[in-house]
Amino acid sequence: MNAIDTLWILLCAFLVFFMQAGFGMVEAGLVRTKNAGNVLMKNVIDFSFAAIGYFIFGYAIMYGSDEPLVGTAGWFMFGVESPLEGVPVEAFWLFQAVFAGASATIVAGAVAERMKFSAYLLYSFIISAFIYPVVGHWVWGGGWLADLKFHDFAGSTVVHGLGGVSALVGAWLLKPRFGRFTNDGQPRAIPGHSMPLVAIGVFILWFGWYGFNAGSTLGFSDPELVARIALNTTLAPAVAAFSAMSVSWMRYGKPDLSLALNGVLGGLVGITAPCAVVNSGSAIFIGLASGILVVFGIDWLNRLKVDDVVGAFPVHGICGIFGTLAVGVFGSTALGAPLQGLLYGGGFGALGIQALGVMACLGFTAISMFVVFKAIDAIFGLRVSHETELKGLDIEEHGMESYSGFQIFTTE
Amino acid sequence: MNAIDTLWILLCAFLVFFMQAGFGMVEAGLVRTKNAGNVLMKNVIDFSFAAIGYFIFGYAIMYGSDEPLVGTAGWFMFGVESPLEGVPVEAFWLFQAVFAGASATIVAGAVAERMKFSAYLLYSFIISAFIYPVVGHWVWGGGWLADLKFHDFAGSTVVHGLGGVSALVGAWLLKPRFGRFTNDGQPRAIPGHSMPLVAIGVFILWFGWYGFNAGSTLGFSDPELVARIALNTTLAPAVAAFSAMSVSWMRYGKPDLSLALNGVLGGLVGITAPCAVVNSGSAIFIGLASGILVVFGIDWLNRLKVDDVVGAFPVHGICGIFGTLAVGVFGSTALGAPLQGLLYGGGFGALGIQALGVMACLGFTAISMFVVFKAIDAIFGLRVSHETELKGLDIEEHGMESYSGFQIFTTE
Amino acid sequence: MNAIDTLWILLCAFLVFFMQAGFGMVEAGLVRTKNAGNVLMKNVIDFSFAAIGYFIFGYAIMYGSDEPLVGTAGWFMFGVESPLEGVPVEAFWLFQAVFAGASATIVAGAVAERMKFSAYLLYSFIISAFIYPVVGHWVWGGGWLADLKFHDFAGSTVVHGLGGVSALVGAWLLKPRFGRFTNDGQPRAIPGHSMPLVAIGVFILWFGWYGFNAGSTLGFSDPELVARIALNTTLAPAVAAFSAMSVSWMRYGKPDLSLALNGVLGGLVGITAPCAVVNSGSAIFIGLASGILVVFGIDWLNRLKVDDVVGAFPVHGICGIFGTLAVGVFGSTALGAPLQGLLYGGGFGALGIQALGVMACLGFTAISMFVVFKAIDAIFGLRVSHETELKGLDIEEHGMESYSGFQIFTTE
Amino acid sequence: MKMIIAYIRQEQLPAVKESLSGAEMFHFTVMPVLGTAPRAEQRTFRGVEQKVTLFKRMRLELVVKDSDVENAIEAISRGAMNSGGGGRIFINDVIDAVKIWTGERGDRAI
Amino acid sequence: MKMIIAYIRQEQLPAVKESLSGAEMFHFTVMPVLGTAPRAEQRTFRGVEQKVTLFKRMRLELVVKDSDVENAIEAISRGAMNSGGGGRIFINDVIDAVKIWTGERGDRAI
Amino acid sequence: MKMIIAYIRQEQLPAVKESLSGAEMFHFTVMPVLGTAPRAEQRTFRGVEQKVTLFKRMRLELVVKDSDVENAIEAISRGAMNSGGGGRIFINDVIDAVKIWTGERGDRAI
Ligand SMILES: Nc1ncnc2c1ncn2[C@@H]1O[C@H](COP(=O)(O)OP(=O)(O)O)[C@@H](O)[C@H]1O
Ligand SMILES: Nc1ncnc2c1ncn2[C@@H]1O[C@H](COP(=O)(O)OP(=O)(O)O)[C@@H](O)[C@H]1O
Ligand SMILES: Nc1ncnc2c1ncn2[C@@H]1O[C@H](COP(=O)(O)OP(=O)(O)O)[C@@H](O)[C@H]1O
Repeated sequence: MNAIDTLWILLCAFLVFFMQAGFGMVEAGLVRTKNAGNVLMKNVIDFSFAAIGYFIFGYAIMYGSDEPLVGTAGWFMFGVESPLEGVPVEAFWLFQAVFAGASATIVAGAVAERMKFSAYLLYSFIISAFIYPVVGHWVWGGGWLADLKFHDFAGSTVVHGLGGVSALVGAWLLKPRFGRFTNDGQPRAIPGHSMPLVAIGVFILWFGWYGFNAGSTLGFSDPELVARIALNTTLAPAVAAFSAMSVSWMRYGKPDLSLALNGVLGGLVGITAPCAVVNSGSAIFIGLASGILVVFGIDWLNRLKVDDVVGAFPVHGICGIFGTLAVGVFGSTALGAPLQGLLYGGGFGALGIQALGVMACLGFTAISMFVVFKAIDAIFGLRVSHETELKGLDIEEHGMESYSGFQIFTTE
Repeated sequence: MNAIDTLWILLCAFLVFFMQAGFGMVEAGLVRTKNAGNVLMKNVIDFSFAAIGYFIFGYAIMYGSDEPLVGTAGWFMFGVESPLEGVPVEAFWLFQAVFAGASATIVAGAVAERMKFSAYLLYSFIISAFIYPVVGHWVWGGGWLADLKFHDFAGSTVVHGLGGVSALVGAWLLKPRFGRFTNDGQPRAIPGHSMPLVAIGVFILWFGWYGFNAGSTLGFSDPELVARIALNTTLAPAVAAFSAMSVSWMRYGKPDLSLALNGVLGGLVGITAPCAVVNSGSAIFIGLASGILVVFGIDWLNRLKVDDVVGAFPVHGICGIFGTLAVGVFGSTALGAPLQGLLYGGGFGALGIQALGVMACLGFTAISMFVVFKAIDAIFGLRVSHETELKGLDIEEHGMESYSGFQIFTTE
Repeated sequence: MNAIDTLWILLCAFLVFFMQAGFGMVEAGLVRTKNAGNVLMKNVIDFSFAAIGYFIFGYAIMYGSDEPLVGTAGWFMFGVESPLEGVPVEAFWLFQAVFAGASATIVAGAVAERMKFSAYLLYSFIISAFIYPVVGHWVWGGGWLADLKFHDFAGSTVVHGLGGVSALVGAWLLKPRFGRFTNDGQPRAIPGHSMPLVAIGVFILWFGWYGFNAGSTLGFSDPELVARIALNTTLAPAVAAFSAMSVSWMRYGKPDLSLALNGVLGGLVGITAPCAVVNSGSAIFIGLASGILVVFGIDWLNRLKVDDVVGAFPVHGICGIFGTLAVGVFGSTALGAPLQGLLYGGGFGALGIQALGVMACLGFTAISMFVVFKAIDAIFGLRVSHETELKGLDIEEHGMESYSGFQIFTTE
Repeated sequence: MKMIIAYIRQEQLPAVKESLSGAEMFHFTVMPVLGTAPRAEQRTFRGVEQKVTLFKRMRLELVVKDSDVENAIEAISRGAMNSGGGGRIFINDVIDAVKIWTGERGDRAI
Repeated sequence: MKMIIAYIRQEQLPAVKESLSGAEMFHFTVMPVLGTAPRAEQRTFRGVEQKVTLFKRMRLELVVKDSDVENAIEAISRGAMNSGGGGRIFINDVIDAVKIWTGERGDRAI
Repeated sequence: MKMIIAYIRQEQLPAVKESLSGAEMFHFTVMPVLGTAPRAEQRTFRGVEQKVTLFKRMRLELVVKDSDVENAIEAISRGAMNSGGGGRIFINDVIDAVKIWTGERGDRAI
């Protein structure tokens, strides 16, 4: 049954590709009109760079050979063989490359409205050509974490945690947007310019996420498994939308649309690692917690005075960590988990391994991204000038307006 | 060939899931800027509630056991078995759950710009956890209408008729928006705020509808059948776009974009019941008639002074009824219809059964939804205050603007 | 393995159908607010007409029988048999019909903001019912170019070249929009009204293009081939985005978002013909060149004072021609090309055939479209009145505004 | 001639239009503006408080003959008042007027 | 100093800009507004009649020295007229002007 | 009473709001407008040059008592100036004012 495996992987890869549009729309919708084009440009080019970088370097590092730390063969995909029996390596590459793209583009939203385009270009090449593949290798490419039975099915940590932590490092180094905190340190809202864009983006992401999670089976030999994943990928975000909305309602007096939408994404990230090895009850719980974590995480960043425009760290980082740890709690060997989870009497072993994996992956990410951003800062500068920030990156960096003909305020 | 069946059902379920985005965009585009976020929030949460409600109660009622009236086993999906050989029940559940979501969200557009968010929450849980599953049980879950050979292949009545009639009851009980009719009862236009959103929504719906209709084969054992459905699902809406546009051109002097787009949806709804059992000539005719029905239906509601913001009843209700009856006329046993249609010499038998089924399903829907809306009205109140309506539900119910930074009129 | 072939063709057809939304959004985003609805209406109706016209006439002409010039049987799909073993003809029809739709809608963008709606209706029926099928017959329907081993795998020439050349003829005959060139012939920019719409459109197109190229295998018997196509369909546009952006940066001082997005489309068009028969290195080169060609092509039209609003000719025409010729250079018989390409020592033979095919197809297209447009001009007039152009086609032709409630300038 | 500039609530525009046409004043110009209010409004966006101090208002501009000023004030006031507030009217002097189409000047150009 | 307020058709703005710069008046301000017209327009949206009474206009504001008033009126009138209509100009008095950058006042600040 | 009309850069609005409230002037109206600048800006869109001559500005309208005029000018000037420019202020006379809610007239209605 090779044909159906390839067909499945390709279709899922197409779906994951489409998530790029989802990220672009969410990010564009949550910035101000004057920066919408810039964030879309970053989104387009980071996928472009992900495809190129993952073709030239990334695949080789991630899957080229199975040393514990990094792969070292298969540059430019030369001479690579498919790790999946009966599935062409091109199909496998594509499925992996769109993951690298997702990981890279998560950062765009966090650093939006102030990061230089040229700096972003360099960053995005580096993350998908080098950083992501290293972590990917450890977990999925036969590296040391794979050997330890660390389980991150579709990438709560590898893709989302990595993207989320990079987003945090970037947002922190870049400092908040002008006006985002008052002089005495109080957070001020800078509302996004288009809720319909955010909403369509979230739906596209959810749609694509079915490919992300259910395609990570890398084949269709076990329909039972794929169906369970699809079910969990529905329940967790559905519940998370509800829990994020409810928390926002209770805390802030009104149900907040953009938090409910962030909640959906948090639920999706949370279920990404455990989707294959937990039952639907656990998926509901993971969704519930993820939605709550997103809202509190956003609050927490405000208190830390980190300006993460779209909530990339709470969504991808916090829920990514949570989801990965959840494997150690809710994972069941009966469903295919490598180690029995806490809830099923496996003790703290699985949880320990999961925690170790998270720390290793995200520790490495944090340190290497810190170095990368600092280096870029030294070369190009990370941040646009104050004047560019005020006038908007669309005009200053691209010489255009995203909404020509509309009467718009460029200040609040 | 079980794997391919599951694969097909899952992919089609993903497509139907994506229709949620289509509904959201159509509804958002047809309301005013001041209510766009509210309708999107309703759209997100009704899917969330559909997934949860259908998981806890809905599936059990619809497919849990085959009593004539309601299923009574399988709450929380406990102990359920797949009704399809070789297809995991999780895949079957997902395909059914996204249908429940579609049914629920149809109402959001009709009652937009004035229904309270909290009331909507309650409504949407009830419809997908209880009302929809009951009707679904009758027709698809081994209930009494299934026994009578009532044929509604993909849900012209079960999904769309039910949604459309609920929309009508809701819109009627809620009364028109302020300013929608003059004091002397003349209708006044309240134009939607974004035609591009409506258009992308309609295309997403059409795209997803391929999954809706062609996935209702619940497998891929008969490629011939699936292909015929896909063909009919192309011809009917294509023709309906044209007929709706032409009628609007003739009646109102200019071809109306939003009516042409409504026409597409009408054509899709119309072909939903008969798509499997009619030939392409019949599909063309059904499309033609559906497009016309939509335009006249909208007119008719204006005359009744019912304010159905997006045309949910004409599209889903009227065309849903028409499509279901069309099975009794154009359905052919050679193509798999349970009874020969009028056109093929089957006499009025099939048509009679179809009419009975429509009356039973939609009668039940109308009565139960009337009770539900009345009860919600008594508890929470259905309608926002006059001031909220004037200022917009985005600000009043969610404390935000959907289009920050744009210069906007909140009145006409 | 027939079921999987049909499944693949149908899913790819759905994806190609969805490209219609992509075209609509790109076109809408690149025009001014006052014409957005009109271009969307054209987009909806041209698909409607493509489906109808291709059902009645088009399929018969293209695949009805294999005379060298035109097919002559199978009007209304009567009595047609599937050319693919084990795949129902309805599935094959659908896959072909959505291609016809793509070809037709390419023109809408080029002639936007000034072409009469009624004239557009007539044009769009003719191109998909007659012109496209004739060219399609020559290349894919067993016509004379097929006999000569002309290779255009998924339609760089048949679909995109044809659409692009029709766009050029249309834009040229219609003359530029008022204000597009100064009195002394200098081009003036008329910025599009919504970059997010353009971006989402391009992502939808790329997503759908996976179906376009990878579905043109017309089955899934060779997973290797499908995977290679998917890989090439990723690399070429990714590189083209980068090259178009870079060229715009170097020439105009700033990286231009809309050109980068056009670059993506150019890369997709360029790889469409050769996607099956070139390796990934060649795909990268083809992408690189396509991105550059798009930018220079747009420049060149400006110098010719042809007003192609969305860059349809540079994207679809120029890159279509380039991609088709690229088969003669980079095509390898080892990968399935009918003739060895220049690079593989095949000499100029393949290139010659490709050039001949391009000239024949696009020469025929240019002449017949010239006649068609001239005839329509004589009957209805092609162009709206000056006043309509100033006020906008949305108001004048459809009596509505696309963005009600927004404060908008209808002049610059 | 006087130019009457009124800042009203957007939702009262239809009522003002009606009362003006009742007073036989058919020519005016409106534009959406942002105006201050006695109290700021607290909103939250993504959990962050947002103090809104400028609110959507409609600015109405209406040039009338001196003799019509009080009528106009009266008509606008009648239409503009609702439960939440009323708005403000300012009266400026106009020196001359031109109707471009005919070239007419002064009172005849209003 | 006088403030010239002109309501013109949006599509005439380029022509008015040109004729103003021909008259060497380079500084002005424009804003899109909605204005009345002698006749309402009938549109239909989804089959429902919609009486449109306010139309897109451009409001031009231009402060000039007293001696330039007639030139400005003439220039605007020339650019604003098209087959459909012309528009309206009103002239108000300006008491003082400030150029913030230099602090200059009066005529020198225009 | 005087009406102070100021054209400032949009990004200075927060600063102007602050300096006005420092001067105890809490009521005003703003609207986004397009204004000329000494130099046109060259942009390119899809490789075509675009000469932008109108720039986003904010128009501020503020009616004050005669005695507050200089304070207001001073406050606006302070807030409006940035490295790129300052803006312009014009002062018109206001004949009368009406507070619709109370019907108050004149200085008490400001
Ligand atoms: N002194 C002033 N200068 C300029 N605009 C003013 C002044 N006072 C009030 N306004 C404008 O009038 C609007 C309505 O004012 P107000 O009388 O407070 O309204 P309401 O009675 O509706 O609360 C304000 O939002 C502001 O735009
Ligand atoms: N008395 C008035 N007060 C305020 N605005 C006016 C008045 N008369 C005309 N206008 C404005 O001038 C615009 C143009 O008026 P009009 O002379 O009728 O134009 P046209 O000649 O273009 O039809 C109107 O739309 C309105 O905005
Ligand atoms: N004579 C005038 N009439 C009307 N508006 C003017 C006039 N002069 C300047 N403006 C307005 O004031 C704005 C700011 O003018 P300017 O003093 O050039 O600003 P800056 O110092 O910020 O460059 C202009 O953009 C225009 O809108």
